[in-house]
Amino acid sequence: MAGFDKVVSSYEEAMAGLKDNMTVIAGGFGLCGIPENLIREIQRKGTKGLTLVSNNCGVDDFGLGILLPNRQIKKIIASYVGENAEFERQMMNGELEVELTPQGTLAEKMRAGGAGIPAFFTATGYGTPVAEGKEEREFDGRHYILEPAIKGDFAIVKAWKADRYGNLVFRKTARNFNPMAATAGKITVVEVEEIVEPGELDPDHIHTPGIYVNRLILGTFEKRIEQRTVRSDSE
Amino acid sequence: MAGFDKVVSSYEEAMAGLKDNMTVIAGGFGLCGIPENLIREIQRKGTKGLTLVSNNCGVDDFGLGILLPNRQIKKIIASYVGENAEFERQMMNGELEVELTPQGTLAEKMRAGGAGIPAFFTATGYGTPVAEGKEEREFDGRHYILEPAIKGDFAIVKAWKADRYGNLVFRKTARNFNPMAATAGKITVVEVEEIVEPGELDPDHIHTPGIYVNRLILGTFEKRIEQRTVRSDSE
Amino acid sequence: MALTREQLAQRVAQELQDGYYVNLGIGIPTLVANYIPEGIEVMLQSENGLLGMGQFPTEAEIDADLINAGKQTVTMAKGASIFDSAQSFAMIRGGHVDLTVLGAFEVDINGNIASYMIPGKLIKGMGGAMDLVAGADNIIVTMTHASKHGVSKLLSNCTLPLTGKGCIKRVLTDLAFIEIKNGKFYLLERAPGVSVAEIISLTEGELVVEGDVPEMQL
Amino acid sequence: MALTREQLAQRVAQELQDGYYVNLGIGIPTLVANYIPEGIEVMLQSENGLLGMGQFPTEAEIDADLINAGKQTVTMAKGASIFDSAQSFAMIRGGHVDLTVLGAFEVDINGNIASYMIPGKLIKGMGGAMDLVAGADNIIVTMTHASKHGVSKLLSNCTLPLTGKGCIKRVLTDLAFIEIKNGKFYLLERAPGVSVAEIISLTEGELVVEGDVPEMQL
Repeated sequence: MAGFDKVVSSYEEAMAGLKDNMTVIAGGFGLCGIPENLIREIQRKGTKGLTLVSNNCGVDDFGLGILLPNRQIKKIIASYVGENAEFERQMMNGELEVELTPQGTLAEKMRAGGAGIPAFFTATGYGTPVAEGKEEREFDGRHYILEPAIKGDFAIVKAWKADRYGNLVFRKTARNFNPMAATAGKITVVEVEEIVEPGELDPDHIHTPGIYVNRLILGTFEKRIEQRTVRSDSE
Repeated sequence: MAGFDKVVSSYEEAMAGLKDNMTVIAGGFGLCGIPENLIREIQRKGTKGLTLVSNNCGVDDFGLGILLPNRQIKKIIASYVGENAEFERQMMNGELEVELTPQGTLAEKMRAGGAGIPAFFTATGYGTPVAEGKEEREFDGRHYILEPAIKGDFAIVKAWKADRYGNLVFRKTARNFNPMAATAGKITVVEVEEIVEPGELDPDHIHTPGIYVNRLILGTFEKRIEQRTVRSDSE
Repeated sequence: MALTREQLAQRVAQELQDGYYVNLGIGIPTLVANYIPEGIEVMLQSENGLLGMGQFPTEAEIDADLINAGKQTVTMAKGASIFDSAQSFAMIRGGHVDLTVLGAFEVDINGNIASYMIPGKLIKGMGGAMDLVAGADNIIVTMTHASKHGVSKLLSNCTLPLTGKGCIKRVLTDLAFIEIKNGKFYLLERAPGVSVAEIISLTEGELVVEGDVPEMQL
Repeated sequence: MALTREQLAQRVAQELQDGYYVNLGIGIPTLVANYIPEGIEVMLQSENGLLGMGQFPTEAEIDADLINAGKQTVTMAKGASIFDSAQSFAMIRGGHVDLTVLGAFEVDINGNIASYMIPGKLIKGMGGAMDLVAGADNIIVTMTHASKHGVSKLLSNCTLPLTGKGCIKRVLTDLAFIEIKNGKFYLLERAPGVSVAEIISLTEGELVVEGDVPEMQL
């Protein structure tokens, strides 16, 4: 790996250096746009005591949910969880710490973490359990709370295409939290469906510049669908 | 104009409602990507007492500089100014108020204004004249200052292409401050080089979604170059 | 007669205006999309990063990379745009969405709303609901007026953990359309065949009834 | 002999490492791009929204929509990306740029830098300089060691309004390469043919000279 070539050849190499008790920020919304193979590599490594930052926590046998049976997650910061039984069991038993965070605040916290903003004010959560212990302040007659940024030791990201320099393009709503996650990791690891040569992506269409990306790996994806809703062809 | 069609047919219509003493946020960096015709329309209208928010203030006879001779600008919030003589004269005489703001802080203030964030902490400007009168706070041993957001009564924006719904695509470094400006105006007016039908722009490549855009007009542009630097063909 | 889910959606749909950008929550609010009045165009915002949500896909169109905030497979309408979650919530929190429709467990006379958590029972999280109620000026809450056991959900004070404080101005229940102002509920409309007396009896918070209260037109 | 502008750029270029993302300020820093060592690739960030700045365009290539932070027409290098100003400064302020090189009027022993304003004389603004010095860990300031009249610019305390406080660790002047730590200047290297005594005489802030000070290799 020389210069700006970020491509690594194995998932082991991709997640090298991940250690117990680290914080990992993951892209994805539900099961859409999740770094499914990077998550599997974390499962395989058996790293424990992790703090996960992700909008959701997957389902029983897919996504971040697969890190639950072996108790690899100590804490999760998420907006919506509990789509699986093991999650609820661990949460109810106090084996898993859950910090519920409004979805927009979560996205903004990741962005702030990557952008050198240690904290920002938001109206979201004012007067709710989310505001507990946080500074409140009025601006122009409206109430806001101060939210701190989030940074991760690792960020794990799923993109559609990348060039070898780590410039990323996302596809449809699989974009979601991935661009913010990519900015907020000390080490940002990205898995993609296709890797092209530098210069092949239109510079105006790059969603995440390669400066945020440390490692890049080509993967194959199951892309499981959570709610398969269809209309009949005749409608 | 029905539904989501944002297209207006005259510059007069585009800037209708602009009144004395309003705040106008303008996209552009130097003379690149500036809404040159919308600025000319403000000149033509003769609106006075304006607070302008823009990275720069144009040159003597192009860009925001053309609003100076008639004393239309009361105050400018910018990171780098004074590329023209009339600007310096008015500033030195106290006829023009100048609030120098670091470039990154300026971009972030516009974004915050559009995103419902009333204020954020940044390390930029700590310990400098920019910090005067602002709250200072330490996070993790580093010093930061609290910067308020900026909103405008109008935002004036230059994009490359748009569909009739106001979805915008920018071209090369003419993007600069335009996407943030677009989010921060109560009324956001955009001029473009080409208008296409909805559905013709790839949804994954839209830089600014139409929800931020109130009025759209097709223009022709001089695109003056400030520093024409070239290499010889043989290099 | 209490409104059905479909009738609730129908009544909400009457509040739509041409050119509105609308965020519809999960459940009854989602149904509003089925009752958009003739001659009116709205664009649906889905907070996972889609403006211009279309109908469900055909089998052939299904795309795992294209879902809505309810995690359902969807399509894109003409003129749709895709963006990341920070941009999506910049729209929502910056007040750019014209109308937000969402469900609730309870609302109260101060415009407080509880909709995301029942301690000890339902702790799945607030998703985007706290952002939606804090960011929007124009919100319609849809809910049942009271529990099956006749316990009012329109209260003097919410009893459940709040989703937002002082942010709700309009509530459509299966019995009534209500405005919240000055620390009181105001009865605007009643469901067809539902009496004012019944609404009063099922409203725990102070309810103001002024003059004849019209029936909803559906 | 004091270093020329080109030699200053050459010495800075020796600090480049393969794979570095670099922001070069206007003036001498810009020249660094001409001395990138063999076998090393760097990408130049231009804070107006371009990562991967290329060389100047030919007459035929000139594009008014493609300029750098100095407002000069430029081209894009292979693998370049374009982004808006908020994203550009997220990179800078978030500490993602590996090396920043910029000029200054004064620096002092506490790592303070003054580079943007001479009250009553030059009030054009800080542009991106305050963001660059606050956001980067790895900064090299290039400047002349003293004025034409022999007035030192390496001070105990900056006299001009600050661009940043406590953020400068390395300064390359036309006479010396200096590190700032523990509230002192440390002399690392001297320009070829420049004596330690001369550097001491032109440095107002406390200067530590340890052992033999090597000459710069250019």
